[in-house]
Order: sequence, then C-alpha cells, then structure tokens
Amino acid sequence: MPTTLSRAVNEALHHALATDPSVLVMGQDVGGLGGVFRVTDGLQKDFGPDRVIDTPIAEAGIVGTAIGLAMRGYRPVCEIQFDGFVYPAFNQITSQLAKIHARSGGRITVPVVVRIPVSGGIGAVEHHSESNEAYFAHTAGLRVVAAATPQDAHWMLRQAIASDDPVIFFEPKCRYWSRGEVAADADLPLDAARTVRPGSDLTLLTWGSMVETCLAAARAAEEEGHDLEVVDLRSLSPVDVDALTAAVARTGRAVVVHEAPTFGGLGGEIAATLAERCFDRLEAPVLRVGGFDVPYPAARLESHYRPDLDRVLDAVDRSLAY
Amino acid sequence: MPTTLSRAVNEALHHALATDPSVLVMGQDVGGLGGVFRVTDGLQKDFGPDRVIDTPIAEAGIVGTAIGLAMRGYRPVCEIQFDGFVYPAFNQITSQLAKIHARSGGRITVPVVVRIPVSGGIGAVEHHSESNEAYFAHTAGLRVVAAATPQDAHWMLRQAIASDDPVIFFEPKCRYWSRGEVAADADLPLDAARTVRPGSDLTLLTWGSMVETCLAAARAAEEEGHDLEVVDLRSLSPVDVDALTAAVARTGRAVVVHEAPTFGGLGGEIAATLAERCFDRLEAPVLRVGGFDVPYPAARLESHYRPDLDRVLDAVDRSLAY
Amino acid sequence: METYRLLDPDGTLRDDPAAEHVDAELCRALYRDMVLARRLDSEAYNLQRQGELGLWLQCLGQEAAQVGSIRAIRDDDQVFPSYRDHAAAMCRGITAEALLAQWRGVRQSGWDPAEHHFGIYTLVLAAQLLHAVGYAMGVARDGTDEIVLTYFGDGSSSEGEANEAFNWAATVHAPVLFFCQNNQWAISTPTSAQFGAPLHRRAEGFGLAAQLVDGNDVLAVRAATQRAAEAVRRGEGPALIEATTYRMAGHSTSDDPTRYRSEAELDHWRTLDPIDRLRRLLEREQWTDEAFVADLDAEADALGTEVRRVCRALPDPDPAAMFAHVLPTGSPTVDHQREAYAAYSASFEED
Amino acid sequence: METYRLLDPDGTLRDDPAAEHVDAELCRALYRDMVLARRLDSEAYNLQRQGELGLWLQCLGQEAAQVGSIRAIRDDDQVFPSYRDHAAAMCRGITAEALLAQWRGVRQSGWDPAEHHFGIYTLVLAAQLLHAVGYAMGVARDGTDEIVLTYFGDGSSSEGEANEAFNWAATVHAPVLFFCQNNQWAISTPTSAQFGAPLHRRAEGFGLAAQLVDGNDVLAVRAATQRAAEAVRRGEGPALIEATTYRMAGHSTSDDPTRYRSEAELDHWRTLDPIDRLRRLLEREQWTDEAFVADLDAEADALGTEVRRVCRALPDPDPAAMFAHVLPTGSPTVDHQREAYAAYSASFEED
Ligand SMILES: Cc1ncc(C[n+]2csc(CCOP(=O)(O)OP(=O)(O)O)c2C)c(N)n1
Ligand SMILES: Cc1ncc(C[n+]2csc(CCOP(=O)(O)OP(=O)(O)O)c2C)c(N)n1
Ligand SMILES: [Mg+2]
Ligand SMILES: [Mg+2]
Repeated sequence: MPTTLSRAVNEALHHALATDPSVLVMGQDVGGLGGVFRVTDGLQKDFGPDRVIDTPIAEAGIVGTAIGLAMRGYRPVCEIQFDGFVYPAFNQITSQLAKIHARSGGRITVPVVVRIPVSGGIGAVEHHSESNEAYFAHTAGLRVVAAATPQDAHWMLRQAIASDDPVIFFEPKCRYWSRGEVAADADLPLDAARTVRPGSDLTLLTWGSMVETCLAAARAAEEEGHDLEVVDLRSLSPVDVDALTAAVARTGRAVVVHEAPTFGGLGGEIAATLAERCFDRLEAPVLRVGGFDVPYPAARLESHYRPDLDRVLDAVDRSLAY
Repeated sequence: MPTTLSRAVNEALHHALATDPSVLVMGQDVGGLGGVFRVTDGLQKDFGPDRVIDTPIAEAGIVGTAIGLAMRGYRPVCEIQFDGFVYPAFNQITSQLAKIHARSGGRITVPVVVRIPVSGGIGAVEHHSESNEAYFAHTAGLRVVAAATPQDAHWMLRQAIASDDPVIFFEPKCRYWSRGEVAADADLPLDAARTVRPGSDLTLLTWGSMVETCLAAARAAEEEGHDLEVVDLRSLSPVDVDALTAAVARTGRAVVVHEAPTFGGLGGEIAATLAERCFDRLEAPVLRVGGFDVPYPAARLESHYRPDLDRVLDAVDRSLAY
Repeated sequence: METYRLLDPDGTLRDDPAAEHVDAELCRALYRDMVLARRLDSEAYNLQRQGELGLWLQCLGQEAAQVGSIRAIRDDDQVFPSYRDHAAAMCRGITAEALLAQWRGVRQSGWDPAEHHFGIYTLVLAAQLLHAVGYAMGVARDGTDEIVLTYFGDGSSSEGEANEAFNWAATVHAPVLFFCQNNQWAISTPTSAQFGAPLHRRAEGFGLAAQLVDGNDVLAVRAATQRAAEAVRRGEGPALIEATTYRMAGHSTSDDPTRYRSEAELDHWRTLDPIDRLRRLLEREQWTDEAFVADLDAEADALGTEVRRVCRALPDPDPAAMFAHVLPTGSPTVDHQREAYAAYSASFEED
Repeated sequence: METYRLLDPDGTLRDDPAAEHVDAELCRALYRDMVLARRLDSEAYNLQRQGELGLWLQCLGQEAAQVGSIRAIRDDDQVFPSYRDHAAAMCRGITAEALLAQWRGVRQSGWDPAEHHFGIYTLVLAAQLLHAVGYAMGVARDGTDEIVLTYFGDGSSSEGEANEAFNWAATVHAPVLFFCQNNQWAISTPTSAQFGAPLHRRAEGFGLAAQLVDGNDVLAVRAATQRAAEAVRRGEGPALIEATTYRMAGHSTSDDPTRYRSEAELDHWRTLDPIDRLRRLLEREQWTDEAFVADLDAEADALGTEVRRVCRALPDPDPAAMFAHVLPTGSPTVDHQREAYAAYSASFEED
C-alpha cells in the first residue's frame, strides 16, 4: 500500500520511539496537535508527553535543550515548524550542534536530528517557503540530508536518528501528501546519491522538492527523443561526489536543479565540482536552474519563482544544443 | 602617509558621523573602549554616547533595534564583535534586514550597515576566526562586501553608509594593522571588482584576508616566470560577474581562493559561473583553494587551515600544468 | 497582580475613577470599531473557505484588546503589529483591500507603514518587538513626544528576541509600550506550556511598568493603555500590558482546534465575549437605540460586501513584481534575471 | 532583595543559622581552593605575557563565587561553565594542563566533561544555559537526584538564549541552578548599560527561585548555593543565584581596563577581596597556624611550577588533528582532505 511522505515520516518516528527509549520528539505543537503538518500525529498519545514534547516557542531553546538532552544520552528529534523559523536557532546549530563534537575533541557527541519542512509550492505566506539547505551544507560538522520520497523519508529518518551525527533533515513540504511505497528495508546508506532514472544524454542533479519536477522533465524530454538521467543527491553534506562525477562523466552534460536562490546555492558547489572533475568529459557547461535571487515572493507568484518542468527543459535544451 | 586598515575604518566612521546627523554607531564596547580592535576609538568622545552607543550583549537586539532606528530615519552602523557572534542575529538579518524592503513592497528601506571583523590569522580562540560570508551572500536582499585594503576599507564603508541598501561589511581582522594609502576619493563603486595586479597566465580571484596572500603568490610565481593576475572581488553580493568573466576569458585559467570552508563556500558560486561563462575559453578547470571542511581549528593549527602562499601556488601549478 | 477591569461580563460598570470618563459616545465608537472588525474578520474567514484567500488568522474574540489599546494612543504613535491585529489596523484606517492582499498571496504586505503609523505584519514571532524598541530609541533621540506600541502574543513571549527587547527597552529607557494579547493559546500550546510565571510579572522583573488587564473589557483596556501610554510619554520608561483574552477561532484557517481544546472552554469564553459585554452596557445605560443598531448593521453589511468585492478584485501580480525592491539601489544580478525571465516567458507566447 | 552575607569584609561572622556550620576545617579547605586558584590564574597570566598562551581570562577576584558554589553541590551534579571558571574547574579536579590547553591554542577544549561532570568552556555567551536546561530535563526524566548548575556572567544575561533558558526551565520545572557571577562588567560595559533591573528580580519574574548573595563571601555563597541546590534537588523547580563580585583584572589579557574604569573603583573592591576576607576569619578564630600557611605556600609554589612546566610542555598538535572528530561517523570529504593535505605536506619534505 503506497503511503504518504508525511505518514512515512510519522512511522519512522513511531518506530524510533518504540524501539529506542532514548529517542525523544520535541517541537512546537508536535504533541496533541500532531504538528502543523500532522507529521507527529498520534505519537504523543502512544508515547506520552514526556517523550513527545510540546515546547515553548523558542527555536534556540529547542535546539539548545536538545543538545543538552543529547549530552545526557538522549536522542532528540526536533521539529522546526517551518523552514523560515530555523534562523533563531542558527547560533545553536552552527556554533554548538555542528562544532561541539570537534570542539570537545570527540568527547561529546550530540545525536540530534533537526527536522525541517522545507521549500515552497503550497501557496504559503512569507517565511514559510524557504529553501535554506545551503546555509547548513556549508556548515562543517553537520550531516545534511533531503528526502524526496516516502521510502527515503522513512528510511533516511530512521538512519538519521540511529546515527551519532547531528543531522539536518529536510522534508519537502509540497511532497508531504505524495504517495509511494516504503520498502521493508533501507536500500541505500544515508550518504548515497540515488539514480532515480537512468539516462544517457544528460544528467539532471537535484534533491528534495525538485526531484519530481526533474522526473517530469525527463519524461517530457523522452517524448522528444532525449534520454535524461535523474540523480537525487539525498545527502547534501557530505555530497556523494563520486556518484555524481561518474554520472556526469558518462553523459557529458549536466543541469543542477534546486529551489533555493541560485546565487550561492548548493548548485554552485555541485556545478563547480563537476566542472572541475569532469573537465575533459563535459560537452557543455554545467547549467543551473534555481530560484531567483530575490526573497521568496508572494504565493501567487511562486509558480514563477520555482523551477518547473519548462524551465528545466529550457536548460536541458540549451545544454543539448551546446 | 600610509594608514592602517583599522584607522581607515575609524576615519570613515568619523566622517560619516560628522557629516550626517542620522548616522549612529552601535555595538558592544564601541564607546569608551573603542571596540575590542579599537576601530571605534575616540568616536564616543567626539560624538557622545547618544551617537556612539554601547549596547547590551544581544546581537539580535543590535540588528533588530538598528532596523527600528533605520525605519525612523537613522542610519545605524552596527559592529558585531567577532564573526562567530553574528549568528544570534541571523534571524534578524535574514528575515528582517534582508527582506523587509521587498516584503514592504519597497515602502520600507533599512540603510543599516553591519560591520563584521572576519576570518582568522590572529591566533584567536574558537568562534573568533570564522569566514562566514557565504551565508550572507546567499541571502537575497543584502549587499555583501569585503574590504582588503585601507583604501577600500575607508571608501567602501563610506559608500556603504551612504547607500540605502542593507550592507554586510566584512573587515579582515588579520589586516587591521596593515598599512596603505587612502586616496582623497573613492576610485571604484561599491560593487566593482578590482584588478589588483594584472597578469596574463592565470587569474587568482579572491577577497578579504586572502588578497595579500594571492599577491604574494603572484610575486613568487613571477620569479618562476608566471604572470598571474589577481582580482579582488570586493563585492560578494552582487558579484561583478562581467569583470570576472572578462578576466578569466583573457587568461583562460582561474583559481578561486578564500578562507572559508571550501564546500558550499562562495568559491563554488564563482567557479560555477566562470566554468559556465568561460566554457570555451578555459584551458584548465577552475580550481578552488579554501579552508578545509572542518570547524576552524585551534590557533596552533590555523596556519595549516588557512590557504597560504604555498597552497595557492600548488593550485596554480596544477592549473598551469593542465 | 489583580486583573484590572472596568466592565463586568454582565455589562455593569465598576466603581473606578476611570469609569467616570465612560460615556455613550465613547462606548458607541468602541462598539462600532469592534463590530466592524468582527465583520471583516468573518467575511475574510468565509473568503478563505471559498478559496479566495490562501490563509486567514482570525482576531475573533480579541477585538476589545485591540480596539481598546489602539484607541488609547495617538494617531501618530507608531505601532508594530504582529499578524492578527486586524481590528487595530482598521482603527488606523487600513482598508480591507490592504488587509487582505497579503493573505490572498498577491503581495507580502498591504499598506504603507508611514502613512498609517502602523507597521506591516510580522510573521516571524517577536521580531517586531526589537524594531519597536529601535524605533522608540529614534523617537527619544528626536525629542518628540510620540510613543511606540507593539503587539505580540503569549507564545511569542518565549522567543529570545522578545526578551532581548524587554531588557533593551528597560536598559535604554525607550518610550515603548509592549502590548501582549494573551489569548491563552499559541496554536495548540497553552500558556501553561509557554511560561512558568505570568508575563506581567516577568515584565516587572525586567524593570518594565506592568499591568494586567481584562482584555475582553474594552473600557479597561483603553483606560489601562491610556495610563501606560501617558507614563511612557512623560518619559517614565517603557511599559508592558498583558491583556487576558481568548482566541475564539482556530489559530488559522489551517488549524483544527478541536484536536486540543474543549468545547467547555470555548463556552466559558463565549460568556465573556467583548462585544456582547459592551452591548450589555449600551443597553443597560440606554446608550443605544434602534437607529444606532440599524445604522451599524447596515454599515457592517456594506463592509461585508466591500470585503468580498475588493478581495475578488485583487489582481494577480505581474511576475516582474518578484524582482522589484530586492535592493533599494538595484542589483545587476536581479536585473539580469528579470530580463531573462521576461524573454523566456515571451518565448512561450511566440510559440 | 537584601544581599545575603555571612562574613563581613573585616572577617567577622554574622549571626546567622548557616554560620553555625562554619568550622576550621571548612574554612581552611575553601581558603586552600581559593589560594590555589589564584595562583594558577596569576601563573597563567604571566605565561600569556611571556607568549606561552594566546589569551587568558582571569578569574581574579571571583574565587569565592566559584569555590563557594561548586563546593556546595555534589560531585556528580553536572556543571556547565562559561570561560572564566577556573577556580570551579580546579575544584572538580581538572588539571592545569587541561585548563591551559585551550588558551595555548593547542586544542579547543581541555577535559572530559563526563569524567569531571564539568562541561567544556563555552565562549559563545549564554549558549551553555540552554544545554544545562536540556541536560536537566534529561536528569529529571532519568529520575535521579542530580541537579545541574550553570555559570554565566552579567553581560551574558542580555542574550536571548539566556532568557529562553530561564523561561524554559521555569516552564518545564527543570532541576537546574543558574549561577550568575555578576562581576559588574562585561568587557567595558557596566551592568547599568546591560539591564534596567537587577537580574535576581528578573529571575523571580520568570518564576525562578532567586537569591542575591555577596559573591566575595565564600561562606555565604556556599550556604546560599546549598540551600538552592537542595531545593532544586527536592524537585521544587529551578533557581537562580546572583552573586555580586568583581572582575579584578581586565576582561582578558587583550583588554585595557584603564580605558573605562577607575582606580578608585578597583581600590574599593580590593578592600572586599574574597581571599583576604576569609583569611581574616581564619586569623580571628585562630583556625590557621604557621604550618597551614607554610604548607599552603609550598603547595601553591609547587602548583605554580607545575603550571609553568605543563604549559611549556604542551605539544603543538599534529595537523591531522584538524580533520578529526568533524562528524562522529566520519565524512569522505574530510577523509579526502586529510589525505590530500598529508600528501601535500609530505611533498615539501621530499623537496
Ligand atoms: C519564529 C517563529 N517560530 C514559529 C512560528 C510559527 N507560529 C506561527 S503563529 C505561532 C503561535 C503564536 O502564538 P502567540 O504568540 O500566542 O500568538 P497568537 O497566534 O495566539 O495570536 C507559531 C508557533 C513563527 N511564525 N515564527
Ligand atoms: C554571543 C557572543 N557575543 C559577544 C561575545 C564577545 N564577548 C566575550 S566576553 C564578553 C563579555 C561577557 O561579559 P559577562 O557575561 O559579564 O562575563 P565576564 O566576562 O564578565 O565574566 C563579550 C561581549 C561572545 N563571546 N559571544
Ligand atoms: Mg496566543
Ligand atoms: Mg561580567
């Protein structure tokens, strides 16, 4: 039975809570309400308010106390209500969560997972549609991942919770209601990229909310006789560079697609790396399709802001025509 | 008479305070102490504690109240004591300072300058040597600049204060005591890159603390018969892409050098852009030399962490040998 | 601290010096403000249900807290609102169109803060408190006698930035009045999970002059705000008012409050409704008559019609709007993207 | 609130129930702790002046606040320090070598927090307060009877995170004791520019049990901390102690305090020196003798020698250390960089 991405996350949390008494779920409204996206629905009923904790509205507090709990041996899974509300916790994330393992010479580990519903596409008001993965990916000491399917949302979250690393876990909110199978086992480690669709003419590299868009573009291109490969990065830090390089070395053409503003986005890192590693194999420049370099616009403009099938295909055409 | 970079900043602040009654200087210890780097030395004596304001220790408060003051018609110049202490203000910077002009449909302007002594090289303790420009450059709605010389520190700061844009102003703290001439006028607009040294074999692209390192590398390479160009980006957002592209199109080889961790750093953006724009002109991949993807290490290791002349030359050699 | 109240739920005025200034004209005006606000609020709710708005956050039940406070300060006193302060906004002359635009998703904000001395809504909780303090510092520097008022909720008070604002204001003695609408809930989180001691006590601890007031009593809110505002205006330092009220609706149109609160609780608060309460006074004192009621009904109906009309008429923005106002001095990067996107869009039309 | 004091500056014990538990053994032990801490502190200062340390932040003058508080809690009570808490650290058995490593720049921290129940120093002001609250939540969940104590300064109390911690602790009733060393200065900023009302009052406003204590009176600090700690341990909820003390040195070895404070102020506080004060009591009560003094002198001298020795002996770290412990489970990116850097470095040796 295909399940929704939201449900797949819920079941991962349920499993973690059920099998590991040190796991805690904490965040604003995660308890009785089940979170604003109902991702934590029913968890407090099953595990009680001491393990599924409604917190005060204080994001630094959520991450900061989670760090303290982790130091005590707990494995807190924090929810940040929306992407745009993680910034009050930025100090705790960058200077503490990311660095404390190194700062302590490896003596302190803080297995905290910070779940962030991310990106746009749901017609939300301002600050509710940010794609801010680049800030975290650039922060050494964090593991940063983005799930695009129910399978990955479920298994990557279970892997993230089981990992001793601090993990920033992005869930594309516009995909919460999308359905897919969740297998009985993880089929990839947390830090591996996935070839979602093989192809020989050009590689689309993407993650999170844009995976489906790229798949749609690949299907559309197929009708025009182009065989596009789609790679879902999944792990945004560290990036599975070898897999990406191998793919692009094979096709000779690459387009990186993400929803975040293009300038200084993670796409720059990927494109730069591929341009360096595949220098002699590239038949066209690595192109990027991203959000524009403007604050995320009002809801009625988001279809213009977010990369869509046409914009991806436009870049594909430019690359193929090169 | 050559002046220090620190003094050049001081004089720019002095000039702004003297000529524009709406300018305020605010931050921790900027008054009687003159700041921990003495950059604001004497300003409170000359302009009083109402214009050179010692604030409580609350970085969100510094930026947040500066925004309010700007809404009232003031032009606050905030000092963040060290790079690593800007994160508590990250929320005010990303969601308010950067976005409020757009959010208000252009009705609100917030001409706030946030000065940040940045980067390492002074043997400091943890959190005092961060190179965090990429976070801000990726944030649409901010102007981000880095001064590398007394001339630029002075004139770019005066331009930043005069500008209606919110500006993140980076001062490389290891260069505070370096000396240079400050001309009677600005010689470049705030958003222009500068060719610090012309050259025909390869272009070194850099900013802030690494400009001097790259110049030293170019001098060393000259002895080996290589003619390296050095371009100081100065403006990190927006980037003077045309100037960079023109330079690299000419030399056909580029190495981007910065002190921040390489992964997801601004170097990726620059390299990706150049690789795309100069695809047919590049004789070698655009290489990057940056800090390692680790938390900034203990002081006794920083000489290993920071790109130095040898690491730059190593990349230059690899590029030239390609 | 005892809750300050002038008007009991049954509509009797208490014996209090402030009650002496209460007259028919005042009560009718406040009543009108509240009734019109509630009408706009319910029309907007309906429009959201019909898909005309993306989201709406109701101020239902909080009309007295907002109307009483904003009517107690001067029109040139700058206000920094949160996002549920529609009644206050309306008192400042902000139109239905301006109020709805943001929630329809055609703009990020609706009105000119300078024109109305009323800032744009702030959705990032508590951020506006620091802006208010900074603005107030500017007012003090300018030597004028305005004050600044900022609205926020019980939940927002837990944010670090809210507390930095309280402390900063107290330290620099800024002419700012913090106004908390404690509506008992922050989405699904009750105040018992938000703080360990009442906010007005915390405010005193920071050195703010604090009052606790019945937020469903528009007369008490007005009197308390007047008192606080005048003290702030006289330079006696910043103040905080905690107004006890209740969010009668869900948090937003996306919320399902039945998941976390009881009908009994709602019933209790229904008996404390701020509009009913004032109407009881109007009736008891015979300060109302058929004409007043009929006129107000008609005015509310007209407003309802207007709200529906302007909402549906709000045009979708031009994509170019997205590229406007990124940097006041402009950016070649953005210019280039605007042009490229226009050319790209045009290429479809050619097809 | 009156400042709690047991020992007057002239060395007389006040008439207070807590004074009854004061005896020679206790006073000698506390005196020894303070004298040794001061010695380490001054040796480290000298080493910095000689270039052996990159930076040093002295605890000079604050020994009573630290020793009195840490000696009042159990050894298994977890402590989250700030960065100037050397006297407290020493009481927890942290060696001079561990204390100096960070400031010499050979490591980012010195000791094992689990072994000493004493966290690594936190340089980002107030961040540790939230860790302490979270840790305390864990203690409460575990159902053990430890408590958590966290140190911070007057200046740090203005940070949003500090206030989130106060509020959070009060809300969840965490077994945590916030200990503020109000040393009157935050670098060059006096408390008058830091807050508008005393911190202990603010703490009460948050719902914390608060005490104000003479931080230069080691006996009062110890008694107050014991009282607070036992209440926290009994589950009565979180508490805060504000200890009034003074930073006798500059903020750090990089600071020049003559720029912002007067010699007269320093002179005043010299008369309140915590070590002198306890020595006066020891002498007055004849709880000291030549042997004690001589032994302690010798012990302090030995410590001084040891501090100089271990500091100079601290080896420069291997560059590979930079790549260690980035992610607990490792990262191919970092592995690759470590290997590449090793190969690169080796290439020089070949030359
Ligand atoms: C920094 C931040 N964190 C979280 C949110 C999500 N959020 C929106 S409203 C809300 C509850 C606010 O409660 P309160 O301050 O009491 O205001 P009310 O909605 O009751 O008027 C939350 C958690 C946000 N907008 N901003
Ligand atoms: C978030 C942050 N902002 C600024 C600083 C810079 N800084 C270091 S110590 C200090 C003063 C702290 O004063 P206080 O908390 O009273 O502690 P004390 O040094 O007096 O012990 C400042 C501003 C910092 N370390 N962290
Ligand atoms: Mg509320
Ligand atoms: Mg202090």
